[in-house]
Parts: sequence; structure tokens; C-alpha cells
Amino acid sequence: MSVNMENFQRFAEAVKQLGSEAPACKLTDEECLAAVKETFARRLTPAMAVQLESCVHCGQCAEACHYYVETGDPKYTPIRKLDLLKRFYRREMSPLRWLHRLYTRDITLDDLSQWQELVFDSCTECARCSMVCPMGINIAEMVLVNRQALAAAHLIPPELRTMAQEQADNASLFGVGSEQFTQMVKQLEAQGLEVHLDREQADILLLTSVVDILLFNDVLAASVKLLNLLEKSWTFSSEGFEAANFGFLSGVESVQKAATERVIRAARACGAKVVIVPECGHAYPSLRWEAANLEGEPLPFEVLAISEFLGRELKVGNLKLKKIGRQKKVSFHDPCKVSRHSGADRDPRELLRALDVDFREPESGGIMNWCCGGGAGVFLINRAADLRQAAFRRKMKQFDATGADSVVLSCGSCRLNFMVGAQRANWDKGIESLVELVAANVVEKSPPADRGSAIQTNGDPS
Amino acid sequence: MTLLEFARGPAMSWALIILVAGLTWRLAGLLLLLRRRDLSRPRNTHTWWGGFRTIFTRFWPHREFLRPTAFHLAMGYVLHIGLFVVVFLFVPHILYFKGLLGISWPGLPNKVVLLAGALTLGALVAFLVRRLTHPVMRTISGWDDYFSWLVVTLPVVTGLMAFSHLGARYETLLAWHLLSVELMLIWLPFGKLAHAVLFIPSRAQLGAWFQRRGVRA
Amino acid sequence: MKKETTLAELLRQQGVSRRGFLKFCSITASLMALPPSMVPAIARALEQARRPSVIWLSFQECTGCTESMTRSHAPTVENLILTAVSLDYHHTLQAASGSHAEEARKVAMKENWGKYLLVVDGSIPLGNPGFSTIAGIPNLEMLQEVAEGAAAVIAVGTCAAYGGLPHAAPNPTGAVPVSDIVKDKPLVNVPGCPPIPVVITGVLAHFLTFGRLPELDGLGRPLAFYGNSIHDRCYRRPFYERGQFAESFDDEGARKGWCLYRLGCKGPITYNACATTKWNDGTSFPIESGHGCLGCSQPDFWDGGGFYEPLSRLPGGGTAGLAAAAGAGVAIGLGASWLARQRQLKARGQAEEDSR
Amino acid sequence: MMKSASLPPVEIPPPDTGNLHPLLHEIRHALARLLEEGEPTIIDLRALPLAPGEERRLEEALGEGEVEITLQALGTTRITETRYSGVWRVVHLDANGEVLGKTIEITTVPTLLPAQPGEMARALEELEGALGSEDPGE
Repeated sequence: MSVNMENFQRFAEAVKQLGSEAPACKLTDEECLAAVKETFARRLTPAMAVQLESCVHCGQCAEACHYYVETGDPKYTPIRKLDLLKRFYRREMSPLRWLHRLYTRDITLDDLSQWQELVFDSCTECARCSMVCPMGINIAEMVLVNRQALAAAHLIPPELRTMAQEQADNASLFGVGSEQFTQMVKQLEAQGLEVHLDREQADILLLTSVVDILLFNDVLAASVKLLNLLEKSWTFSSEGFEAANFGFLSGVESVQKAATERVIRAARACGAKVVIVPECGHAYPSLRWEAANLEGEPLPFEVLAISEFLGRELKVGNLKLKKIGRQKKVSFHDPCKVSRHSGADRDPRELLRALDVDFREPESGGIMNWCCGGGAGVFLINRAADLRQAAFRRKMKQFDATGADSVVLSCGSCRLNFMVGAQRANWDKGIESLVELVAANVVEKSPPADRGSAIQTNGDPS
Repeated sequence: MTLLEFARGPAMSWALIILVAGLTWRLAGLLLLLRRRDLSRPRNTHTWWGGFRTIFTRFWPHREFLRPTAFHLAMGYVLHIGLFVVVFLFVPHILYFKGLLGISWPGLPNKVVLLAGALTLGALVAFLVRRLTHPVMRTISGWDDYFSWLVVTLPVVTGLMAFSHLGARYETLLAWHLLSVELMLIWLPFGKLAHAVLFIPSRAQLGAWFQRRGVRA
Repeated sequence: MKKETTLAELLRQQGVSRRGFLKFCSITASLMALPPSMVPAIARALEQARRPSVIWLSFQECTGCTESMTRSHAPTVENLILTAVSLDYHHTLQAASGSHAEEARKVAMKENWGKYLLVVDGSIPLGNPGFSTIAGIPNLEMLQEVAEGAAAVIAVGTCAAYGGLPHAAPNPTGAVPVSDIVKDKPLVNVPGCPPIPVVITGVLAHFLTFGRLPELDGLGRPLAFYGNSIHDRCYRRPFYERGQFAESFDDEGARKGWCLYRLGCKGPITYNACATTKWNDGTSFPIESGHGCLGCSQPDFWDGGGFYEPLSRLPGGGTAGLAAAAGAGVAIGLGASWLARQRQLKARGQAEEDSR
Repeated sequence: MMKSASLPPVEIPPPDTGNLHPLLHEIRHALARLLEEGEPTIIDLRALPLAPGEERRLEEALGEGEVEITLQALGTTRITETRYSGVWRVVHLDANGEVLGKTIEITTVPTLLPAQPGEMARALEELEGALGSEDPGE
């Protein structure tokens, strides 16, 4: 479970160059503003409206935000990030708009560029603020609407613009397209793994992400190993392999839809009943919660995060794990999008418990976890590097307090952010993947009689 | 017509009319916006239960937020309980509600109400100081926040003045008190004071959203 | 001339000793709510005081005010004060009647032009001059004529002070208080239905003592008597503070003498001296007898809601008004959101077109 | 229908305006002032709201002293010393015995008591007149 550090550095370099490849904005100022407002009008729901109406400006959301807490800069107050939407709503959609117009400023172009930083660079849509808000305002969900509005005005950070454009134009990310993926599959097969690609019929469609292809090959290998071991009927699809969705991250709805549709097509093609999302935070809600609505109909398959899938297999007794022992002190970092956004926070813990490691639950973990600081594409935004690093201090404090030797993660971009953060801060905690850890400690099927004593039965629900 | 007669008669009638019209206007205005049926597969189906539960669970913060929100929690409770006691458990107020609604309930001795009023005022002052000095609150505050503060504080101050016959003749103080209450009633539907009712649908929306995703908000 | 005798001389002539005079001064001070330390000054002033001529006009009234003053038992201080003035015209009390009475008024006015006191009880109808006349003279005309030569005017009773019962809605006679007619003379209102007798005489005593009218509140009432509310001076106030209220006139609270606020007592907004001066020669006052204050010394007390409605029960908009308001609110709100929805539909249509 | 017989016996607790205690304190301060500075004080009881029972309790608190005087001037006035020397109770009545006024005087001699100069002068005249009319006879 190592990462090729050379690849890692090359990847980091590539990220630094991302911005220079960004396509230029072709809209006039008026068109920008109109596009923003049109998106707001289109995306607004009664739920958002009622929540925009109810804010009492108490500022408690700031206390939940890693960016505010670590910098103390009030501009990062989460609710303030909704100001564009809030002002548009108050002036043009609210029942009391005729009154609000008297004292609510209209959105200006300056505001748009100022808020670009607030909704992209300094918000990971982690939704921790939604957990503290006494009025129950779903700030993260509305930040997404702000991102979509700015995206409609071509006003997203250059790095994300490049990524979205690439995913739209070539169905690739960082140059990894169908062809590169097929090569990756061959590499895996060369390692002696049985990899299914483009099978006509399979119960499970396994997705991967560009990060796993470029950097975390071992995670990819581990997933394949586990699926084979569990004797599942599964396949990769060379057309729909990418779980990452930069349309979703950057708010470009057309790209989001196109990326989603590739996966759905692939799943339909093989008749998959389950689509497994790899260790990639945003990919999960993108497929689990967004896809059906973009598609306009319920999905014909179930969407599971790989941790969720493994947890389920553990529970029914298919997956047997070796006891690692208490000498291994680990903690777990919940990906916001999988735990807090999607309620899949228990499975990783079940897996770690089955591995019988010394699990140290961090203070404010689970659905209350602090974001790594790099989610929702923030990791790719170069100008946000220092802010990200500031937020990462919170993670270091949080895990230092647990006394664990390593942090287990189940999200590739969290892991990247941890690695960069740890490198900058000379933080010495281990950073490892949950899937890799599980795959490394799985009980192989044969021969059952000899190794009976090693079979872990704790995970069995009976 | 004296000031008191104005305050007791037409001003109160109109304030109530504006209160009701404004609130129904604001709430009804949220109904017809386009809804999107969520087609994703829910983790939990009883979303209404999550919504209902969250209306109540948000009265107290999650353990993790207890310390960072201690000020708001403490002062918020003093303010809201104080207002509740003063508004609903002061005997003359109960008589007013009896006249308006036809129902009555037992009140508290004036000394207790007076103490609650003083604590309420203290909490209001604490909130104002915090709003003026805390960087976050200062940044996100607008005139609605300060005006709404004033509109809530005035009835408390004039109420305490009328109660202790301080500053002017009783009927003048009573008129001021009534007028300030009427100002509050008139402003309530239009500014942030409407959170008095909006907190319910707002919390419920979040609770339902999270419930659908299998998260206890 | 008899009218030029001083009050001290007059009392002495009636066999009142110096001690009696001092006692009178002491009681007068108490009447005027002046501190006892003022007694020597009052004594000096009264020794020099001349008997003023008083003309008393009664318009739309019930004679209750006159009754209130004259029902006191024999030689009370109130009566002494009345003795101290020369009541030259009072059509209810004077022996003379008809043209003789009017003649007496004319003579008194002529002899004391610019110096006499005018006391009025009852309101003045502006609707039709025939609604109320004395000796065929409409009230308005008589008031204007007599007020012209008066040194000061005292409006006795709520009718004269604020219009009172005749002025109550719908005010069929167009009744107005004295203050609406007499604008250019010192005027003092002594409201009450009826006013406390010692308050009437207290004002007279003040005029006698100091030659001018006492200090007034915003409603033209002497502060000495109307400076505190009934509630402020009420012996049942502690029950109010403790939240102990009688709920009906025959419950335990009523029998225990608890606060009558809930039974409609208007004490908190009524300014009068009842709670300290009391009625019927100092026997008691309404609250002491178990009935709430009606607020009779306040303007428009007849129209201020029911006597048994608690003060805090306000004449609200009524359920019909509130229902209409709710309906209007819903209509505007739905209209607003319908318009917003059109905007959304347009934006969605636009987006679909763009994506095509 | 009213079963007045079945009503429980009414027990009226002494209502309390809270004025009694401060009043006694005021008297104490006035007495101290009289002793130290010779300054008398008169307190008008009519200006104070007292509950029905409180006046009686005031009477009890002040008690009875050595002196009891009845004046006949414009009706009866009764002056009684309380158990506290220098504190007098003055009650003015009219001819019918109705109370016109009540004061507490804190002084050495109540103001109404001393003979009045004007009256003494007149008395002297009268006395001289009476003696003068006798003189020629002797």
C-alpha cells in the first residue's frame, strides 16, 4: 500500500499547470449577470426559499467551518457565502420582494468575482455548518447552486474550468481517457489479477477514479482483489469507468449530466444491479443523489460506496477479515460527502472493528467530522493552497489528540489533501486507504480447514 | 383620542391585521415555487419523521458544537424563555390573550415576571454587544438585525417602565408599551423576527433532507 | 360692603376662634394636598383674602356634581369654603327664580366684572341651541356671555371638563366640554362623575388662598388631586403585585379583598384622589367597597370599552377582520409566488433551449 | 340558589400597602430631628393611602401617652400624646363628629394648643372691660 512518490510529485506539478490551460470566458458582463440570475431562478426550490427566509444572522455556522475556525477571518462565515443567492432571492423571488428591494443591493460583477473565492476556494460543501445551524439552513446545498450560477457565467476558478472542459470534450481527466484506462487494466492483469472489462453481463459495475488510476493503483488493485474474492459477477466499463464528476464539482450542469450519463449507460449495458463508487468523496453523492434527478427517472441500479459495499458483505458474513491486533492504532477520517452527506458513516467503523485494530474515534468524528479542507475541488485550486493548509491544521490537531499512529481514509482526494498537507507540515502520521487495509487483511478462501482459527467471525451478524 | 386610546384601539387592530396578513403573505408566497421531486433512491423513506424530529433536536446543539456556541445557547435560552415568561405568564398579558383568543391560563407572580423581564433585557443587551463586537456577527449583520433588535427591545423596556411606573405617567408608559408591541407585531412578518414561525419549516426541510440520506441531523 | 370683608373676619363673625381658623387652615392645606408646613402661609393668605363672587352655571348635567358637594353633612369645611365665597348665582340652589335669578346674575357680573369665578357643570350642546336652555337662553350663549367677564373658569364634573355622558358616542346633542368654548380664560377641570366634593372646594380654597388656579396636568386637572393614579394609591395594590386577583365578584379572591384588575378596574389609568380622600365623608371608595374603578375622571370613559372588561383586554380587530387579513395575505402571497414560478419556468425553458 | 350558609367563614388577611413601616420610620427620624435641631414635623395622614386595617395597627403601634386634650374650635379636635413623648396624634372632627383630618405632630407642644396673641389681646380687652365695669361700683 504504497504510493509512487514520483507519480505523486508529477501529479502535483500537473495540478499547478492546470490553470494555464483554462478556456477563456466569452460572455459580456450583462450576459454573466443574466446567466447567474437565470441559474438561481431555475435552481431555487421551496426548501431553499424557506431556509433563505429564516436566517437570523447568529453567525454560529462560522464555528463549524474549518476555514473560519483556523483563520478567524469572518468573510468565511458559511451563511455569507450564500449572499449572492440570498440577495437575488430577496430582490426577485421572495414573497416580500417588493419590500426587500428597498434595502437589498442588486448583484454586481464585482460581487461575482468576490464570491467566486468564497464559494469555490473557501467552501468544500462539507455541510458541517448545516449541522450547527439553529434554523436548519442547508448551506452546503445552496453553495452548490451558487457554484452552478457562477459556472453559468463562466466564472469558476481556472483549474476547475480546465477539468470540466476536459471531461466535456474528451471524456477524460488529466489525460486519462478510455484508452489510458484500458492500459491500466492491462497493467493490473500483468500483476496477476483477474480483471473484467466490458463484460456483457455483470451484477456489479465497478467504477474507479482518475486519482486511483494515476496514483493509487493499489486501491484499484485492492478493489479488484476483493470483488474477485467475494466471487461477485462484476465488470469495469471502458466507456463508463470514471466516478469523478467535475461537472458536479465545478457546477457545470451539462458536464455533470454527460459524466453521469456515461456511467448510467455503462451500467445499463451490462445490466448491473449495483454500481460501486470507489474511494472518491464527491463521486458518491453525484451518483447516489444527483444522477437520478439529472436523468429524470429513478436509476435501475443501486449505488454503493466501496466502503458501504464491503461493510454490507462483512455484515452478511461473506467478507472475513483477519485480526490485525491492538498494536495498530488507527483513526478514521470520514469523507464529508459519504458520511455527513450520505449517511454511510457506520460501515468503515464496522470494518475497522472487524480488523480488531485499536480504533481511536476522533473528537467530532463521523457525521460531525471536520473536512480535510480540500474537498469539492478545492484541492485543485492553486491559489487556495495556504487556506487549505490552514484548515488542515484542524485535522492534525484532531488526529494528534487521538494518539493514533495512522489515519485511515476512504476518499482519494481527502487522501491527496492529507498527503500534501502532511508533507508541508512534516506531519508524521500514517495515511492509508481503507480498501487497501481491508484487502491486505482479508481471509483468503482456501484452505479452510488449516486456517480456521484465523477466520474472523466477529463481523458475522449472527 | 388620547395616545392610549389610539394604542389600545385602532393601532392594535391594525397591528394584528398587518401581522396576520404579513405572515400569511410570506408563508403562502413560498408555496408555489417549483418543486423537484427527488428521484434518487432514499436511504430512509419516512422523511417526514426526520423533519419532525429535527424541529425539536435543533433546540439543543450537537455535543461537538456545545462549546463554540455556548454564548448563543445560554443567551438565546435566557432571551427566549424570558420573553416567553414575560409575554405569556404575566397576568395582564394573559387577560389580553383571553380577550383575543377566549382562553386563559394561570400566571406567575409579578416579581418572577419582573426578574424574567430584567434577564431578557440583559440578554438583549448582551446580544447587541456581541453583534457589534464579534467579527463574524458584525460582518453578517444588516439593518434588519439592528432594527429587529430595537423592535424587540422597546416593548421589553417600555414594559418594564410601565410595570415600575418609571419615567412618565402610567397611561403614557402603557401607551408607549402598546405602541412598541404593535411596532413589533407589524415588523414581525417582514423581517427576521419571522423566524418565530419560519424555524419550523426551515428545520423540517433540513431534517427531511438528511433523513432521506440516512443522517441524523 | 359685605363682599369686601376678609375670610378671617367672616369666620370670626360666625364665632370661629383663632384656633378654629388655624384648624381650618390646616384642613385646607390637607385638602389642597399641600404639606402641613404650608399652614402658616395659608393662614396669612386667608387672613387677607377677599370673598370672591361665584357664578355657577349648569348645562347638560344631572345635578350630581351639585349634589355631591351639598350632600356633605352640616358645617363641614367644604361648606365653610362655600360660605367663604359669595355664590351669587346657582339656579338649582338659589332661592330666587325666573327673571329675578337672571337679574341677580347680571348684577353680580356687573359688580364684579373681571373678578368673579365662573363654575360650570354640564356640557354644552352645539347641535341645536334649543337642546338645553336656561330662561330661554341657549347654554352656549350664556357661557360665552358669563365667561367674558370671569377671572377664571372651573369646569366641575366630567361633562363640563371632557363632555362626559352627553358626549358619549353617538353624541346626539353635539355636546362639547367648556374647554372647547372658553379659550382665553384660565380654566381648570375638576372631572369626576361626580367629582370628590373636597376636590371642588379644594380648588376654590386654592383660588381663595393664592388668588390663582392651582398647577394643572396635561388634561387641565389640578395636579394636587389628580397627580396619582387610583392604582398607585390603592390599598389593594400589593395584591396586584403578588398576582392575586378576584376573578368574579363573589369568589374567594373578592371576599379576601384581592385586586379587581381582572374585573375591569380602570384604576391604573385613572387619575383622581378617591383612594386617599375617599367618599362619603372619608368612609371608603369604590374599590374598598369591592367594585373596580370606572375611570370616571378620564376623558371618554363611557366609550373606553366595558366597565367589566380588564384594561389589558383590547378592542381588537375582531375575528372577521383577522380572517379578512389572512385571506388577503394568502392571496398576495400566492400571487407573488405564482409570479416567481413563472420566472422559474421561463428560466428552465431558457436552459433547455440553450442545452439543445 | 345562593347557599350563603354553606360558604366558608371569610377570613380577611390584613391587607398591606407597605406604608405603615416607612411611616413609623419617618416618625422616628422626625423625633430625632426635633431632639437634635428643635425642628418640628407634621405628617398629614390623609396624604397616605392606608388600608382599612392599617390605620388601626398604626394606632396600636403608637399607643397612648400621658396627655389627652380636647379642643372645641370649629368642631372638636382631639390631641393625644402617644406612648412616645413628643409624638402627638391630632384628629380634627366636625360638629357631627365626622373626621375632617388626621395628623401626627412631632413637636414639644402641638401647634393648636398655645394661646393665640390676637385672642389674648382680645381677652385682655375683655377682662379689662369686665374689671372696668366693676370698678365704679366699688
